[in-house]
Amino acid sequence: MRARPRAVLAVLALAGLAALIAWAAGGLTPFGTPSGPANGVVRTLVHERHAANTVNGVTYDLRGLDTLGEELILFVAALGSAVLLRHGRGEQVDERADEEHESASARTADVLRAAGTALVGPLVVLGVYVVVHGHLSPGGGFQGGVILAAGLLLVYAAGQVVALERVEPTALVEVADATGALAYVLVAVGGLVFAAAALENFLPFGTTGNLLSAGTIPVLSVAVGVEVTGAVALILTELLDQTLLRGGE
Amino acid sequence: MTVLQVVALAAVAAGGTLVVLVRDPVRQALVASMFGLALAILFFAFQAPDVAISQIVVATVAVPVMILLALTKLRDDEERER
Amino acid sequence: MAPLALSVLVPMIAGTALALTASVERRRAAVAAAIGATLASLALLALALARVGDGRTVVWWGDWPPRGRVVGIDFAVDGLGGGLALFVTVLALPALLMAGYAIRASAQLFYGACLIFVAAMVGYCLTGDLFNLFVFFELMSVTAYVLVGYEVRRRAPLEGALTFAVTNSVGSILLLFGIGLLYGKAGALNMAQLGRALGHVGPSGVVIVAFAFVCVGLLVKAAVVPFHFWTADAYGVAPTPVLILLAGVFSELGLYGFARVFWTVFEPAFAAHHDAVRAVFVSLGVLTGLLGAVLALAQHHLKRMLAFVVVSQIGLFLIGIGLLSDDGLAGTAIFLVGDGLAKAALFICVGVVQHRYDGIEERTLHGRARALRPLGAVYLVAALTVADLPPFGTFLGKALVEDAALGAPGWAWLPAVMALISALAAGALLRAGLRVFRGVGEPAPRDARFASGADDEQRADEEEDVAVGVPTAIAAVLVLGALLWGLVPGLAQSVADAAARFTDTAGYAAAVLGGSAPAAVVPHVRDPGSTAYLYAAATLAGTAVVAWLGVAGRSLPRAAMRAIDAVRALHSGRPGDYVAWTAGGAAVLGALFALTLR
Amino acid sequence: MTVLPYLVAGWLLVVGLWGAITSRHLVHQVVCLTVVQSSTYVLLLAVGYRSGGYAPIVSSSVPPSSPFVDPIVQALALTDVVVEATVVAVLLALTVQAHKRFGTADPDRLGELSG
Repeated sequence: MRARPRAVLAVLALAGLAALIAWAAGGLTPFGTPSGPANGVVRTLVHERHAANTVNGVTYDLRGLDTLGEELILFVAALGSAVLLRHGRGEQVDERADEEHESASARTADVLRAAGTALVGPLVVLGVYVVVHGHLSPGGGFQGGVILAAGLLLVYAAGQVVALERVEPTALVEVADATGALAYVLVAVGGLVFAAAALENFLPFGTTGNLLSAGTIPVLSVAVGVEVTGAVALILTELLDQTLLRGGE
Repeated sequence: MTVLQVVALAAVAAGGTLVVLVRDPVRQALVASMFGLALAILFFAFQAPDVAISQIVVATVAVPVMILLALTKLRDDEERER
Repeated sequence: MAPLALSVLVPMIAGTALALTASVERRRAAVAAAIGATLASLALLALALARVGDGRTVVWWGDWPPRGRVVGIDFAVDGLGGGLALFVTVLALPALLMAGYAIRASAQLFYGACLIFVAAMVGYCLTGDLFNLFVFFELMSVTAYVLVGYEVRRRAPLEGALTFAVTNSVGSILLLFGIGLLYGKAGALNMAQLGRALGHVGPSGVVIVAFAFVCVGLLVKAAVVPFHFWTADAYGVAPTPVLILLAGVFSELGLYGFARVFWTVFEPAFAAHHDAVRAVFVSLGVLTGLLGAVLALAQHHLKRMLAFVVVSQIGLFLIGIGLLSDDGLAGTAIFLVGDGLAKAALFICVGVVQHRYDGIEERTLHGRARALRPLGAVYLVAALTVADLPPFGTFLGKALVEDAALGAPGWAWLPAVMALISALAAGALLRAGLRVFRGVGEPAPRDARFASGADDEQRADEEEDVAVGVPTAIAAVLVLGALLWGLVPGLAQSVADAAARFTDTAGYAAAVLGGSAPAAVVPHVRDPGSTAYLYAAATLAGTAVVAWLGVAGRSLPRAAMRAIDAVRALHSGRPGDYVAWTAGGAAVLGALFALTLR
Repeated sequence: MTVLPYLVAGWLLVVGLWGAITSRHLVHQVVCLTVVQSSTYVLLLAVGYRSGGYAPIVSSSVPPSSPFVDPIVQALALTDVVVEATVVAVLLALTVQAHKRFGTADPDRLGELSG
């Protein structure tokens, strides 16, 4: 379609959608009066799972199957983008590659050095803390994992490419990505082995508020943390290779 | 409904509109991370700290970096073609 | 619990493990592991289905059974859901076998992704929770984006994957928005619980809009007009093994989701409006079928032609489901399996020809595949299977749908239209097959649209040494399966029983939430009668005529051609256009519901 | 006033779609899709909010008996945020490759497959 007829179609369509949503909004329960079982769920999780942060109680226990699927989405997306980006490496390594390499790395470093290499240490500490305390305070595997990945990326980006190249960063994060995902699935199977149902919380629940409480919830949170760290770091490093290493060699 | 919620909602609505209207991808990436921040504040106002934190790490760290890296890559390719 | 849960978890374990060990690529081991995991999942599903028998199996993940209100996520399995999951694992086997021939780079990751894809589709068929359905829906979508774009060395796959991903993301966002509306209204995500709640709410604005958005999300996946635009782009370029799953069952899963969600969640709210719902979806089915068939006829790019055949068949399935009757649903289920096997075989045949002769256009391939006699034979039989050839499974299924249509007041004309759709679509297949494998008649006209995509004539006589034997055998087995599927004794009646349970909303809710419900009335289905054979004969005759006119180089009158070209021009390969059409379709569907469902 | 959050969610959906439809740059289009996606977070969290409710995290100062906002929608929104990030990643990877091959990031100039 040309731009104009497309715009016309879009205006009509979106006006219709807006009207529909407005109509629906009128029929929803007024803001501030949820129809979900909010308190029931909170009590269930606190009393039966000793999970202080009931959001992660829902994420890693009540609706752990959703999180399993979500984690695999991230897993596939990370490996997929890695494969997509790797294809066609070494396509356009021309004689100007080196000089371009420098300009490119300099440019990319500008983008990222801004964040400051100094942040790496604090970031890693913060990330680990957020991952392991997910069942007690806001945070958890996903949030902490992204923080850790950001830390890794800073190391990788802030000039030390060479240092990390030696330890094959992409291979490492790929392994982390897969390990986390596999660990989650295995814990799900553990429920079948050690208890009645897949994904059943089969570890002792401890006392609410302790670091070692809520059974498998923190375990799954850590698995997700590892997986997310690997996945996000994998995506970012592959994109970085595209720019720093010109997708060459 | 609290004042903070109303303000945050307004900021989110405006931010989303701005993200769409800014056509230059690089600028848009920055506006988008501002929009992500506004969303995070709204989520705090909705008593959803977990979502707010993940929104912060995703919308102000992960996604913008991905986008800027992708844009750098596109620009390099175009430079090579010239 | 165990078999159902493991049928999803085993492929996940194998898939992640394959990725974990991807750096030490062992192709043979990877194939073995992938096929082993799929077989295990298949066996587990068969076991679970045997236990389901003529009832339902409900299992709760994390051992969170309902306590007054649902807190956990359940798998609620009945004959149709479990059967479709089983069919997914069956089709995965030829896909994995073909991957050995089609995939060059990082094969081990490809097998891993395929296993996750299978797990996602199985879970999607089994789950009883609406948000969990969305999660598996999204998992299979994202995996499909990756698999479609996997062979990124060629330009086209990228573009196909892009339009595919953009359009489908919009669809799944609408689906999720609809789920959010439902949760806001009813405070539940479990389908059975939602159904009971909406029964009290009735057809209010929220429910109607939510229904529209949820349908759009699922119909985008199913490639129903006007949400179908991405199909030709994605299916036209995806690697053959992926196409076996995409064309065989992926699109159909969108329709399954629609049927499942309607019969569990929305039916209680719209119990008084079956006629309106039937009118909307049967009309959509007719539109989809006709448009897909005509566009298939207009195509000379073999894979895109097959893609439009897929769209036309989706239209036929939607007719069967949209009739909202047990026998219509049962017929569709049987039809879908036979047809899926045939389409998988067709994509294998085309894939072999494409790789061996390095061309995909009817014109440049004219008569060049004469040497591949067995493959040509398989292709032609498969094409006739699509054209309702007795006693293949497609014939049995369609016969049931025809009975359902003749039984529904006001829809007695449907079988004729269905015959027309099948004749046009299968005619296109037969025409292309006769030209490519037999060199019959005129070469196809040059297609200006494919200036850049066209095969270059210089290499026209060069043959790549591509394995033919095994793919031919696989395709032959698939077609044989479609034949045997139609000969299973008592198939029609047992599937009809399953369909009766599938549409038994109260019984489903009782099985999941407890409580009691009146036993479902199981329809007694007859074996295909004389009318069915009549329609089949008409379809086959029509197919032959269409194919003959095609190879004879006859084309429609100018006006018609211009109209068709205009429609083809809408398939512009531009994601922006496709999103616009999706939004427009959503608005129209919502408006239709708002007018008819109150 | 009591429907404002729902309307904001609807607005994000509509305006994001407008951007995705009219976009002339693939990366821009991807970012517009994230705006569309964000509408679902706002809707989910809004329908789960209870006036004066606490965040669903119990502590010595917030006993389990106090009123809470719905933790379920927050878990759904978490999942949703991850999904967005991953879809963005895949789309960007495809965009980079498409640009490599087509030499353009304009979605309207990828017209190789048509008809």
